[in-house]
Amino acid sequence: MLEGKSKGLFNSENIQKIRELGLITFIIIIGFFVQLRNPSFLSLENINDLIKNTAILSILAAGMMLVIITRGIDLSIGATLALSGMLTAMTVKIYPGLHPILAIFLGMLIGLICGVIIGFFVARTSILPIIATLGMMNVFRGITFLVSGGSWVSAYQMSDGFKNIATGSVFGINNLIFVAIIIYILFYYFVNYTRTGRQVYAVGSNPNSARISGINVSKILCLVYMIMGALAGLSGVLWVSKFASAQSNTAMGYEMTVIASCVVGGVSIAGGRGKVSGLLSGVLLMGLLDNALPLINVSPFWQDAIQGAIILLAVVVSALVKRSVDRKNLMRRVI
Amino acid sequence: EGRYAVIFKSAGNPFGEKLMDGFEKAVKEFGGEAILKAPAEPTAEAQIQMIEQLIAQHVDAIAISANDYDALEPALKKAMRRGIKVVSLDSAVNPDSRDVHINQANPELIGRVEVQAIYEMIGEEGQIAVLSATSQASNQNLWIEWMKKELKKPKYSNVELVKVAYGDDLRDKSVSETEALLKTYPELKGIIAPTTVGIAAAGKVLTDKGLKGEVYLTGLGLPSEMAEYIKNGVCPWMYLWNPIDLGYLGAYAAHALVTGDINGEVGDTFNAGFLGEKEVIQAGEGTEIMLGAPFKFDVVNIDKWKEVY
Amino acid sequence: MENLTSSVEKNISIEREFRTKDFFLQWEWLLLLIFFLIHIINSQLSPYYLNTYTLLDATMTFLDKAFIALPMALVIIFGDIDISVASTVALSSVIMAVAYNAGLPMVLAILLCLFIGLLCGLINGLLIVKFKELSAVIVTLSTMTLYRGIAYIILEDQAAGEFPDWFNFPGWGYIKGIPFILILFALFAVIFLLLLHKTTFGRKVYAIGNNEVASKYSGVKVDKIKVAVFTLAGLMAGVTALFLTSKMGSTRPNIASGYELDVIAMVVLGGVSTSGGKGKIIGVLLAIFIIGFLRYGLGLVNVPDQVILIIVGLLLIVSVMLSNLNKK
Amino acid sequence: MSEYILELKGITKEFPGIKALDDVHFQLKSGEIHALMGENGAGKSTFIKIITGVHQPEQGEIYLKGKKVSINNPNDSKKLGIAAIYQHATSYADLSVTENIFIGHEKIKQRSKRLLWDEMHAEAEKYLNQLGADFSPKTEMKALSVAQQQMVEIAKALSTGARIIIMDEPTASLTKSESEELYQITEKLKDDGTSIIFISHRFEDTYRLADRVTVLRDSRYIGTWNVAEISNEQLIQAMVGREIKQLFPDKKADLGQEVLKIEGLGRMGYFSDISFTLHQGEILGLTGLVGAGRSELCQAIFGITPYEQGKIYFQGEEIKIKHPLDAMELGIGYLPEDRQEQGLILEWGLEKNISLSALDKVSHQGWIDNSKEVDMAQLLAEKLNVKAKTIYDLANSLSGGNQQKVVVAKLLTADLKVIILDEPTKGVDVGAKSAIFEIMSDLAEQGYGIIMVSSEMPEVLGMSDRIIVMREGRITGSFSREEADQETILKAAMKKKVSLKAKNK
Ligand SMILES: Nc1ncnc2c1ncn2[C@@H]1O[C@H](COP(=O)(O)OP(=O)(O)OP(=O)(O)O)[C@@H](O)[C@H]1O
Ligand SMILES: Nc1ncnc2c1ncn2[C@@H]1O[C@H](COP(=O)(O)OP(=O)(O)OP(=O)(O)O)[C@@H](O)[C@H]1O
Ligand SMILES: [Mg+2]
Ligand SMILES: [Mg+2]
Repeated sequence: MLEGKSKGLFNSENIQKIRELGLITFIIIIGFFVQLRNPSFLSLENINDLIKNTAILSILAAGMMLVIITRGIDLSIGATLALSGMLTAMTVKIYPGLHPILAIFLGMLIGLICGVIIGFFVARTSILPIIATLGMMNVFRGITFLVSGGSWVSAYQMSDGFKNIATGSVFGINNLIFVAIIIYILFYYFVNYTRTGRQVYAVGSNPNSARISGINVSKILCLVYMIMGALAGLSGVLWVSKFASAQSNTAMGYEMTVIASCVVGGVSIAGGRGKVSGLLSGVLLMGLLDNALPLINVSPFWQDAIQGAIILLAVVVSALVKRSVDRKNLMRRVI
Repeated sequence: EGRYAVIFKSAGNPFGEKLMDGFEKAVKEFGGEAILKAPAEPTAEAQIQMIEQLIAQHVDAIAISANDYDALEPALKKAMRRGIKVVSLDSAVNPDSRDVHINQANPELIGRVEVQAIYEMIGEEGQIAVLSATSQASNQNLWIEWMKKELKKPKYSNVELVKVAYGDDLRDKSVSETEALLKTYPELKGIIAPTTVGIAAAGKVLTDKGLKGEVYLTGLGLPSEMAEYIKNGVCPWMYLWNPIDLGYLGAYAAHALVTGDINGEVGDTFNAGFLGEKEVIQAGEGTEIMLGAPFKFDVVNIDKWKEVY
Repeated sequence: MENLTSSVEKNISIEREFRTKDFFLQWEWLLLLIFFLIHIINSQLSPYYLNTYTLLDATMTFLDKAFIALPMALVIIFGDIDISVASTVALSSVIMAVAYNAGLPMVLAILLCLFIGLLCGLINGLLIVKFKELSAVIVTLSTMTLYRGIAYIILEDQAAGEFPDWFNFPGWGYIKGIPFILILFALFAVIFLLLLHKTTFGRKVYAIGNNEVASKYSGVKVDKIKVAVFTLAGLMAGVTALFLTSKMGSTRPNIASGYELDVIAMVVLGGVSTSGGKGKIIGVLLAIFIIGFLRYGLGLVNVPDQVILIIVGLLLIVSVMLSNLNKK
Repeated sequence: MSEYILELKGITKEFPGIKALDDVHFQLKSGEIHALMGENGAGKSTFIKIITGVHQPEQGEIYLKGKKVSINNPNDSKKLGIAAIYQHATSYADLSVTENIFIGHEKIKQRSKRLLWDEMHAEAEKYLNQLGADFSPKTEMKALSVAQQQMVEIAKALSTGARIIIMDEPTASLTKSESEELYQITEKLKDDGTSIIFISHRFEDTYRLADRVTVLRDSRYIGTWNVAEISNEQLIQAMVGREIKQLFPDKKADLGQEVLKIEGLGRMGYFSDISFTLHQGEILGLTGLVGAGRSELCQAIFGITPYEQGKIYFQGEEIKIKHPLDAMELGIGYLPEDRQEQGLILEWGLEKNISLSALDKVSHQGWIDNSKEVDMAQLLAEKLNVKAKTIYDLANSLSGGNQQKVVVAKLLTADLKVIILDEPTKGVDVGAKSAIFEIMSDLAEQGYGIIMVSSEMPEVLGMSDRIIVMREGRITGSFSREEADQETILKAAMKKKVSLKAKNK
């Protein structure tokens, strides 16, 4: 075990740790400057807002991480979110009595169905994820327009119970945050402590060996997109409840933000890699940017460029870190 | 007789839907065929495509609510060369690319009236901020200009406009912008949001943070979206015009142009259905037709209107 | 090398035996079929559709993005993808406008526009080959945000334009009744057709797409080719910027938003497999005109845009599914 | 109840273009160690994959403890208590050692179905220590050397607690000491009543370990003997079917002047301090165990991967090679180890494959001249007796041997001085083998300098004028054709400079 320690430096956890450390320091630095510019940044209220506004992103990112680990990608989540949000809101409008919990499940169900469709295309008809989700993105978005008939569902048409989903709180924790926490606990347990969770990694890491060791690859793929869909559906409900308004163009293009936060969080597009802790730091960075840039009066016109630059920086740095680690591994081989 | 088309900024927007309803209603009245179009995404590119499609259909007139002040010029000019009458409404195109513009409400009036409103709400002194739509929305920018002019008046000496924030007409962005305003300016007492998405988002934030009575909100919003916040007092009152009438007027103006009753010159007058006589007036380089003063929505009338749009 | 092996029996024919089945199972035929179907349907739907004048004008409405589809086909043949093209369009267009307004002669401004596009592409290419760990998706994902961001920094909420009158010729002009954009596109289409199917460069592109490792072992300069192709994509984005800007007579940082997905859809529908190595320019051309005319035709009978959205989405998936089937 | 725990009858398996198994019989007694031998491509691995359900046979039955069973997928065989160590590691590079060991049969808490990491790590640690491996079970798989990865594979098999364990060339990349540890483990398993099928190209393994040996040749069953009763010569006879010498053309090498000179070449982590010279008409055999770094060395010479130390001289003057193209332009060609991954574009026709490395020869100013291309391809393909209908046949429609010939043809498009052949006979059948050997000696007679990387003792001995042996990235022996024999070479290949333990401190 002694050697074990000595070699520990190069095991998977630590490679990740190095990345996350880099990311966290990065975040802290940014936070530090923001704090200088605007003291209200570290106020309890703002922290709360920051997390609350990042909750939905974090939930979506969790699903996206699974998808990306299996070497896939899902461009349709924005549309799925809008669809489930709209349908749920319309249901609530018609049946104001509908219990919030039921509303949530309804949303998740709708998302799940969307996920199943995509999962079917990817796993069974071997259409590449990017195409399948690109196509379904259009379809889901279009359907949302049609069902809504162009009108919105507005605050006054929603029962207070429904609006409270986002505004209410459990033991002092805002529901959004609470839900996110629950999701992440389950998620963490799923990827680290269940067979299926690990099989997701196996499939992404080496699909052929996965088949040889008897993993049902297409089942796993299906599952992954179903989870993604369900989470997108959930997010739809939360979103609509949060802003107390359902529009057909809700969350257009949001998928890119989600993918970005995964990538920044060290989830490898090549598949097989990605840790919850890393993901969280990635999400945090994204949320921080959204929250901080307005606070320090960065001209709105700079925000895109800054985001892009930071994403690029993050991935390049992580690549360099990975290199140095591989190099160390080689040096260990005394030839 | 005649085929009249209207293009709105983007589909799935109640304001637009109502505007198109009004347009259709008018066209039916004078017995033409109405074509209603709206791109899935609010881009000039998409609207150009639609204009070309309408040119190919040899429509008689196009009424458009533009996603870009200048970018439609070549397309609309082409349409006009083909003898198609062009009317812009709600959100204008530059004078060269239209016969006449239908102005929902005098921008000067909008700008000034909103400042006066917030002035009254906050008790005549304190910090105020503006939460606008996308930074390139021509309407909003024009109105904000007028707000600033109004604020120059001595009576506003102790009202301070601290910031113009842009929520890009996105819910999430508008929310974080509003929250940022509240934190950065703890003294803030009023927010003017001359955009339907922004004002609703702001209303939501103020409601959730329980700032009713501390920070006041006004601006331009959809009755349906704002009913909640007008009734809970976060937004004592706000303004908008009636999209149905706007569309309605647009159609009649187009009709007048097609029939040759008017040709968009200053002083031309024509009959606009139940809106009665309307006159073409000068507006900067070009000409426009004024719908009327912005309509005020408050606790009294909101319940009636929230059902409409 | 002459007397390499004692017995050399001539046994390998160089005659391609013609298999009718394979020939007609080609993806392009299906596309051609769809292509004609669409024209038939459209002309049934709208009385205005079927006349050369309308059809020619129709091309003006969708050809601007088609320029990017050509190099994008090459990128996807690699098995890579470039989602930064739309932002590249925005950036080069904005810079062109600003430069012109700053007093640069229009001709030079145009060259600058092309150059900026080329530069953006080059940066993508270099990042991708220098950081093999990063897939093209990540790189172009971040440059997508970055390039458009820069465009915003430059122009903020302003529009730039006021171009000389002759500059709306690219987007709107005709030569002998044929839209200029169509003529130029035809030119580029031929160039890319030859480039991909007749030159060693094209052959190497396919080789890399099929088996990058084997290509390298065979002495193909993989990195050089990759950079070249991504640069090409940037350059063509510049071309698109020219036409789009001319079409709108002015420019804004938010132009061409969402173009990347339209372009990718065209290429994929054209039978270029995102798993790399397969696809023909002819297919892409057909796809461009299929999607273009489909949208146009439906628009002509005023089908709501949302419905068109759905139709195109389904068309994409169904057609790809069909192509997967006929592979088996 | 038969005396055989596992029995296979009349197994036949075909792959596109090749019959990998043809009516093969096999009987495994419970508690015995049974060696399975045969040349490359004889069908051993395929046979194993039949037992483990990776492949399904066209014909034949499988009996377990006398009962007929059907094994349709890896899970079935797992359930039947069969575990296998595959020749080509099937590991998950991104996952930890522990996971690689326990994937598919993780330890989980009964009710909650929760994975018990601590237990798994502990047990993994146990197995690794048994194997004398010293890396932490938490290590990421891709950080391990080939040998170490092989150990994980073994630990994986142990962890399943299977009654039948199959090892496909487990010792191929192990040192003598490591092998010795493996032997002891294997025997311990045997004493516990586990039955073991053991594939190896190394006779010493068989004699040291096995009770009985079954030989396959050209995908056919040859026979089964008690190891005690069969001599080395007889065994080779059975494997190859004739005196080995006949396989190789006897060529009189008249060495010309020196073409290639390597001086102290080194690349961190792969090889170091490599020096040798190559003359015209010389065949230089480069051998060693899998993972010895031979391919890495060749790839460095060919410009695929960079090298940090050392110099390369070509025909006297020093050269710098940064890219394969540089090497090819100088006249150095490389036949890669993995023809399917590195040699060919399987979805392409022969003509395109052959011309790919010489596109400038069949084009002017970048425009491809198809007729030129086809003619060149045809000429070479026929010279090498490639069996194909037309020049447009897809590469993946050819049998392994013919695919290999096509890759050779690619080399001949350029006029080369030096040809490096990495495992040229890997997985090609006997006929193709001798053809390839014939081509090699022809080329040598025409004055090419040839470096042949091979793990196959007989062919190294049969073909080479000089033999260099590598071990863990270093040259551990260099012999002339006369002084070389199985023993000396194996000794050199096993020679240990740094012990694996020391290496990791
Ligand atoms: N998946 C496959 N597809 C096509 N042919 C295959 C496949 N697997 C093996 N073969 C062919 O079947 C024959 C037997 O292969 P196999 O791997 O069983 O040989 P082997 O005895 O294990 O050789 P080695 O000693 O090199 O391991 C070889 O000619 C090989 O090329
Ligand atoms: N000492 C070492 N420690 C860890 N890994 C090594 C070592 N030497 C080589 N490797 C790795 O093992 C793999 C096999 O090495 P390589 O193929 O160069 O050796 P080889 O003798 O050609 O083996 P083969 O017979 O399989 O070709 C290479 O990918 C290399 O990265
Ligand atoms: Mg084998
Ligand atoms: Mg090798």
